[in-house]
Amino acid sequence: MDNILLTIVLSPLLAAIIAGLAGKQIGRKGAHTVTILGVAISCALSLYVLKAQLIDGMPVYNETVYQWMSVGGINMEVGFLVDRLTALMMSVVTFVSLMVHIYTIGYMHDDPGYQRFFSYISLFTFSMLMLVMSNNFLQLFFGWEAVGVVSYLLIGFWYTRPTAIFANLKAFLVNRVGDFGFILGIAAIVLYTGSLDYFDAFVAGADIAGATINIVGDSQWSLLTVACIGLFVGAMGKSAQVPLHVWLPDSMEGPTPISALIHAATMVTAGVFMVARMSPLFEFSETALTFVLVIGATTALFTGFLGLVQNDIKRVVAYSTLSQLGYMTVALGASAYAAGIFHLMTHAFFKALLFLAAGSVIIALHHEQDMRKMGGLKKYMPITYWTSLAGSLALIGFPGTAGFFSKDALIEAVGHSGIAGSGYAYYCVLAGVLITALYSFRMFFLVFHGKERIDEDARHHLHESPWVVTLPLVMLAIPSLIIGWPTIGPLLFGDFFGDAIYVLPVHDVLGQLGADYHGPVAFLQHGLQSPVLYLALAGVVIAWYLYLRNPLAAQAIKDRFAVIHRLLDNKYYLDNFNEQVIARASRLIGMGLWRGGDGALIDGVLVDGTANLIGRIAGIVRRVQTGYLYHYAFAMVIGLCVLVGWLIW
Amino acid sequence: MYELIFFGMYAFVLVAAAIGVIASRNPVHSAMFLVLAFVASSALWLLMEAEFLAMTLVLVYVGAVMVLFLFVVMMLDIDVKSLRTGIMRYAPIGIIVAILSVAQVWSVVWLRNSGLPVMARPAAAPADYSNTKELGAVLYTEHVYAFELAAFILLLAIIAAITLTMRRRAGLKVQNVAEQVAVKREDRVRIVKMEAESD
Amino acid sequence: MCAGGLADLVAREAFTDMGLLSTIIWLPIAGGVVILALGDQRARPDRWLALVVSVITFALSLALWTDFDFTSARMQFVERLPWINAFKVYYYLGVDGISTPLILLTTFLTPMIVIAGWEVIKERPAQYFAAFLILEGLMIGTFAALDAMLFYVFWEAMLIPMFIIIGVWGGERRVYATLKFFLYTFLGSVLMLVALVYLHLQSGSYAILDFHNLPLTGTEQTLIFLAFLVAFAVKVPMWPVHTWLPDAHVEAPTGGSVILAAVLLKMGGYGFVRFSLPITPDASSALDWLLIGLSLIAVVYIGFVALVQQDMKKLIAYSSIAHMGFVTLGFFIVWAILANTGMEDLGAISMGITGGMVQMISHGLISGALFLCVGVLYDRMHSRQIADYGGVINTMPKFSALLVFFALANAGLPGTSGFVGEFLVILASFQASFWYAFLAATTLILGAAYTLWMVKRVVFGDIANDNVKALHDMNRREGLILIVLAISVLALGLYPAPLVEMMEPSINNLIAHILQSKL
Amino acid sequence: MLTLTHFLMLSGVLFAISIAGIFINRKNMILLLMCIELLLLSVNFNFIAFSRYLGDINGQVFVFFILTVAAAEAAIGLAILVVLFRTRSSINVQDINSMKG
Amino acid sequence: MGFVPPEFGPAMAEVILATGICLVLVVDLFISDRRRGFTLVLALATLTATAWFAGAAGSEGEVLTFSGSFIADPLARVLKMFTLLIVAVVFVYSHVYLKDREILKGEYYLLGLFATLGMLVMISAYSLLTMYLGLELMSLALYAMVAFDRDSPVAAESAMKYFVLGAIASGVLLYGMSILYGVTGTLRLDDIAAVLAVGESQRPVVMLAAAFVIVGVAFKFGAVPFHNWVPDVYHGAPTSVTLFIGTAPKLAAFAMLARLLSTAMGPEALAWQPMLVVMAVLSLGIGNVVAIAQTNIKRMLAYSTIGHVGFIFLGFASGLPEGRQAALFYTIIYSIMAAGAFGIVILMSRRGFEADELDDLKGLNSRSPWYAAMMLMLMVSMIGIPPFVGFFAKLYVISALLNADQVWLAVVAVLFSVIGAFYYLRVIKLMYFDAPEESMPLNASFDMRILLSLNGLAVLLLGLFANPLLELCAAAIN
Repeated sequence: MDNILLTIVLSPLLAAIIAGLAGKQIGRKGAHTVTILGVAISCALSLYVLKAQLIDGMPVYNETVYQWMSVGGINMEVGFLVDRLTALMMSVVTFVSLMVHIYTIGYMHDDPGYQRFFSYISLFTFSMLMLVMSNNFLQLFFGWEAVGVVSYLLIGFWYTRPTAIFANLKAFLVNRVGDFGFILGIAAIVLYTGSLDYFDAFVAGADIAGATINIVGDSQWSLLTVACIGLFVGAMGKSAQVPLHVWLPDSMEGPTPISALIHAATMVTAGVFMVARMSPLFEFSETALTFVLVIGATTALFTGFLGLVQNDIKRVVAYSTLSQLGYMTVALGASAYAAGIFHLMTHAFFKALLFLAAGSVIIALHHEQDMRKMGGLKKYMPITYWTSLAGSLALIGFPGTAGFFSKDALIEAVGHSGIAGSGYAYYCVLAGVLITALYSFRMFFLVFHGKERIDEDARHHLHESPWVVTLPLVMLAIPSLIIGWPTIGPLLFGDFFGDAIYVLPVHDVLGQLGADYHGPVAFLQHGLQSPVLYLALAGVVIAWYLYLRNPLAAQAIKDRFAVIHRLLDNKYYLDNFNEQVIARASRLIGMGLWRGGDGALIDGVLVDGTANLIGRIAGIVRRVQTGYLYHYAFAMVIGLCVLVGWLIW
Repeated sequence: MYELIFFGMYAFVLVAAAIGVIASRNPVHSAMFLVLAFVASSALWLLMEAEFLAMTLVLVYVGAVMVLFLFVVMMLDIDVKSLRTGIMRYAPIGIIVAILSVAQVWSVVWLRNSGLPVMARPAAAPADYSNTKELGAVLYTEHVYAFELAAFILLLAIIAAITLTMRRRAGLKVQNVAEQVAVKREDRVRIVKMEAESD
Repeated sequence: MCAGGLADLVAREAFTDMGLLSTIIWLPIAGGVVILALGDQRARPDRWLALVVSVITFALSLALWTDFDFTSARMQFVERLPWINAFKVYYYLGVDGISTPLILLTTFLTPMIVIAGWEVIKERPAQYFAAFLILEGLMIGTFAALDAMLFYVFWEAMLIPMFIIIGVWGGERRVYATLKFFLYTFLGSVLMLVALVYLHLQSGSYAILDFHNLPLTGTEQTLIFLAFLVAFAVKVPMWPVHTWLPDAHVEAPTGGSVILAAVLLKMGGYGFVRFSLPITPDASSALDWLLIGLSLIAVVYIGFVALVQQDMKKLIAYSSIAHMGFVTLGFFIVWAILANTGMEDLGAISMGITGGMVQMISHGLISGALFLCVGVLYDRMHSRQIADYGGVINTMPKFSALLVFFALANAGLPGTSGFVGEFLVILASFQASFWYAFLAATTLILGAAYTLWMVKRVVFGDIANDNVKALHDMNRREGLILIVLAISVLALGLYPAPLVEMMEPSINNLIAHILQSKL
Repeated sequence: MLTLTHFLMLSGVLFAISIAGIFINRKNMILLLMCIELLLLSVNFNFIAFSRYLGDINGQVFVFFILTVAAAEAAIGLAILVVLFRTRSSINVQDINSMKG
Repeated sequence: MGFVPPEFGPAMAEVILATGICLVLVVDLFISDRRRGFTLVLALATLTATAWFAGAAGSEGEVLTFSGSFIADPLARVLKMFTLLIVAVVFVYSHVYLKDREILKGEYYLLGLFATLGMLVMISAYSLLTMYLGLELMSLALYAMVAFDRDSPVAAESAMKYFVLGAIASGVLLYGMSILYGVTGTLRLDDIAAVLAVGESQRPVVMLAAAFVIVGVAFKFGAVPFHNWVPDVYHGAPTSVTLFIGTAPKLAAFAMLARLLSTAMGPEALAWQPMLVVMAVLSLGIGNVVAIAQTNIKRMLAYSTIGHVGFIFLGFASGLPEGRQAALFYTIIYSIMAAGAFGIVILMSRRGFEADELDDLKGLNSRSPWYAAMMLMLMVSMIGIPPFVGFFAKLYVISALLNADQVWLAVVAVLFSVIGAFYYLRVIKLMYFDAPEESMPLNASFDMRILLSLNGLAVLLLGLFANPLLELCAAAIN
């Protein structure tokens, strides 16, 4: 097993190194061959591991493969923890990654940074695998940061674009804010468990539930709450939860394949995965769970609103991603970890699909991303059209699609949750359904239906994308549609995750749902009675009316609610706040400390001031040396008198 | 008592002369006051039975040093008028400092009962006592080293004074001993070969 | 590798007897003197000689590692000869797990600096190379000295070559910078001198190890601690005595900046562990709040200041100060950990000190590399202003890749050496107090912000102007040193265990000393 | 009754006068030399008085040498004065401050 | 009165020197200006012979002669050896300087030898009288030397200042001696000490004497507030004379300090120590601070002297033998460093160009890296940077202060030396960082080059191998 796991991790790394360092030598073909091979091996072996876990009943694998160092009795190691949760994540990651690799051959065809790109995404796959397979916090943090860095590099892939390099810096910094909390969370756990190992921490989790820590004055905070909130802040950064979500829409500056891979399917879900992985800890802190729940719910609804007003096709998908991440987070907050992971998985497929489809449109239109310059593409790009439709349906939770199962279960679970904030969360996610349908189909209609608003030039060359692009679309469309059927049972209500996810009985909402679960068909039937479906359909209809049937109405609404529109258009002014207030304040503080503290006070007053003072004293004292003999004699005599006076006193 | 009056008289003269030295506006007058001061001192030294030194003071100082002073004053041809102004301007400071120094000395030697070993007034010297002989006896024995040093100091003074003040004026006809000694025959005797007159 | 072979060839005892430490101290100094004597010649034997000497020194110093007894906290490679009997000063050398890595860092970086100055230094190159070699010897001596007066001699003597290096080959405001550098550090060290002499008079010896066991009263300790503090704080440098560093860095030539950041700053940290902590444990304990406070100020305050720098070197200089804040934080949270955890949590203490030590080594490599990168740019464009650059990646892709790598390492990316120390210190400081860790962790944000913002403005973007357009990528010489550094940064990040193992016994020994009250 | 104190006080007064003279006088360099002679005179008084009251001849010997040295000193002082006058054409003390600070 | 003729053996050095003076005086008359080098050779030969006897004579501890007014002890031997050495070095340095200015006369060496004789006398003086005569012999010769360049108005001016102030100081010193004599009834230093050791009631008047004596000593050292002559005289005198004044007389002054205060007034040490401390601190302050404002290198070095005197006094004032050893060591080292520093100034100057402005040092490194390195070493040695010997001198003093529990004085001393570092660094800055303003090659005779190099290297070598000199100083004072 050791070798298999190592191969899974290292083959993408090796491929990345080859493509990165020897890119020029091996050429374009060599680069994509080697990386795809690497990821393919990884994917195949991951699936094998999944199979081994599921079918062969392989026990949980938890071994150290490498000791990084050992300090003060704490071992810092690299090791793998492979249980079903991990195996599932590995499979999803490597599969989506593989698709994206293939897709990239077509998408990046003309790009001069072809090899570099392959190197990056392979490196990303490696990092992501390190993250999900880790059995300890250190390695988790390593993967956490590594994916952040690759994301940074990829967002800024087109480094000459000012917006891209702004976006990647922003992404990195916002992620760092999350990591800031994350590392404090890790530190808190190490403080009490004395170990970085998951299992040690989990075992200790129950014991330290009562432990407290001094933070402000003498007030005692639950250590676990501090740790979990810290960890979750990390997740907020990586999984783009409000208010740390601001980087994700901007990250669309990167090439579309990575938007699909990193900013939809895998990296952004790392936070969700992490919280699920830490469930034995989160379970013991209701405060933390409430925090998670409220943040998730807020993200789910309010970022959805933003999707309504975007004109950039990728940004719409990005906001939809945000919203869906909010859903997953809500599930975590409601202790329905499995539901979160389930949604994570389905989302990975359909969101990657949507992104890739959007990418397909974009390349077809020669890198045009504005939906106002699209329309009626259905007839030109049938495969893209149909796969998009599949993705959109899955996204809005159309009955029978993968999204339906996951989302419905999730909303249901939230509805059953009893922890503080669950009421708010429930209404948020419900409203979110409507909004999701609205913006999804707004996009869908604007792009594929209606009037053709395409440039003459572009229309001329308009055609369906090559097979390397469409193949991944199809490959992703299939699971988007059907993956829910076989998986919902075991994942949500079965014993799929085993001990990987730990839920306190009082929090066990899925268990309550599970009592009513009688197979996917019944679930489907049940879903037909829930408001979720009707909200989604309402959304689709409204979108149809506003954007196909009566576009003027859309304009009228926009004018009618100009204030709200402006608020949404400016993304709640959060970017402005960050740039104008936080960034500017930081720079002002820096400037003030530099000019005022370092420059004026320390250098000016203390250092140069002292030097000048001494210089000035020297200037004054030297004037005593008048050059006149009688003054010198006078000084001597006075000196003599003083000495005599002092001595004989 | 008799001595005290004598002391008082000469002490007064001495102090007055000293003040005259520093207060008079003409350097020549100052020099004269200084001579007076030396003479008064000489008298007081006699009172302390330092006959030889009293004589020396008059001989050396009045006879030699003061003459030297006067000589220089005259030689330098100083514009006396320009030196006259503003002497008294700084007198207050001088007086204050002077009083301060005197007060300090006074406080030690007088007010605080000096701390000096209480010394009885020594008996008058016997009739055959010769201050000069006494001095001479130790000068060449006990203090022979100092004596030699004093000789060197005087030699130094001579050399220094010559070095500093002797200047060879251009066009002045003097012998250069060094050149004379170092001379070689070739420098002085020029052998000129002349063609024999042939007429 | 080659030196390993060399060490195998020569028996360990023979090496020790030969005076390995003396050799690596005096060889560069002698080389420097020879270069000075040769003077500036057409054929440029100076740089070859400098390279050969520095490489041999490095090779020899590897024997310190190969022959090192990893299990012992004792001083190794000890040499002891009487030097100045009147003061009871000995020529007393030896290394332990704390000083050896620093010596290796020094010997490793010096060849880099020589190569970096290969054809760049046009003015009086012989003096330039000689100064660096002499400086190298003195730096090694400082780390290896076990006699306090010998230590002080090396410590102070370093000022001279550094003064010359910055002053002669420096930038426009070099005079101000050098004077500031010299007077600041001199001011600090003279007070240390007083403390050393005092300790000598109390113990009757100048051996540092004797100082460690010398009982001292509380007042004595406090005063001695403060005297040491001034010396080391200036060197580290800690806020508020840090302002010499940005000026010195900005004006120094590339090699000067590298050595300054990479090694000279470490002197301060080394001083804290070698002198302050073990000699005055009770004062350190009583005044730890001050040190912790200053360290945290360094991290946060300086982080903000670094954010607004317009000069690349200045930015890196400020970042150095912030990073060194971690070092001092790691060293001085010992008592806070004890107080907070309420037990003798030696693990966390060890983590803090180890973290500080690792951070020193790592910072040496990373900041050195960053300064070399700036040097590469400066050699081409003669500007260090961020605003003069933009889109360098278009014309110098290889260089940019390395620069981005080092920038990320500077931001503490896991997998690079920059992460190890920061991580350990943050973990340890959490054991001391939530807020210490909180403030220390802000470096994650600030460090990334200032470093990457600089990278953004310099490396990325479209070609900003014709000067950038005319740039050519790094040559083989520059590539060599940067790649070697990159590899070492990566290696240390991925495999820090040997370093940590080397330090462990010594650090445990140090902790034992720290925890033993002298009152 | 004539005591040692009388002589010491006289010497002190002389000393003070000579000191005062040195910085009262700002015009004439020669006067400085004379003040120095007065200073030495006051010292001589001390020695002679002590010598007398101690009954020890050494004090007088000392005075003897002081007189010698004072003469030499005067000679050199005057020589310097002459040099000064030659280069400056002035012996006004107030003119002589070309070096200061 | 059974008078036994005194033993001349211990004083052979002085005798030889005196003889040499006469010899030089006569021989020089018969030497033409062009061959004046011979006078130098003769003077050096005299010094060598003197040194031979100074070292050889009385090598068996402490010997008194001339009715106890002369002492030959280890301290005297050390001081004499270094005095003679430094005078010899100074003579060599002066040679070219004087020759360039056409004031090379035998009288320069003659006066120098007279001054040297005075110094030797002071060093060996064991009675107030010989001390005074030695002092006068030295001082009078120095006054004359300062005025030696008769065409220089500044030289005459500084000579006048030096003379008047020096005479006042001598007068004050004499006044103190007279009281000391009156109190103790003797001129011999050891007898004075013996009397003072028993007498309690004499305190006020002894204090009076002490104050006057200290003024005399402090003046010779140039300690604040009796320092005013130092800058002006250093500045105005011809550089070769400044070199002379700035070096060897300090050793003689140290002897005076040691003999008068430590030996004669040793029992009253508690009274005069605080005074020395106050003067030391003032000297450190004024010397180091005002030096910063100077533009003339000779003036700067003058103020630096004042600062160094502060250190010497501090060592002495610690009251421990160790402190006096430190002061002795410091004095010797200072003389060596000062000789080198002024030597460089002389090296840089030439006919019609004094090179005594700091700016004249600009770019010395490009003109002559070797001498720049020498000056660099001298300067950092003066700052007190190890391994140069100046550091060990400071260390010795600080060590002594701490030993005497004078921690704060030690701190003050080192802080002022930090301030002092500034102006030495400026010299280095000018030499190394600035471009030369002229490219005239340095002209100096071969012997001067060698000697100057040795002088520069000495501060390094004496630092690296400080042991012998330290032991010498320790043996000289115990």
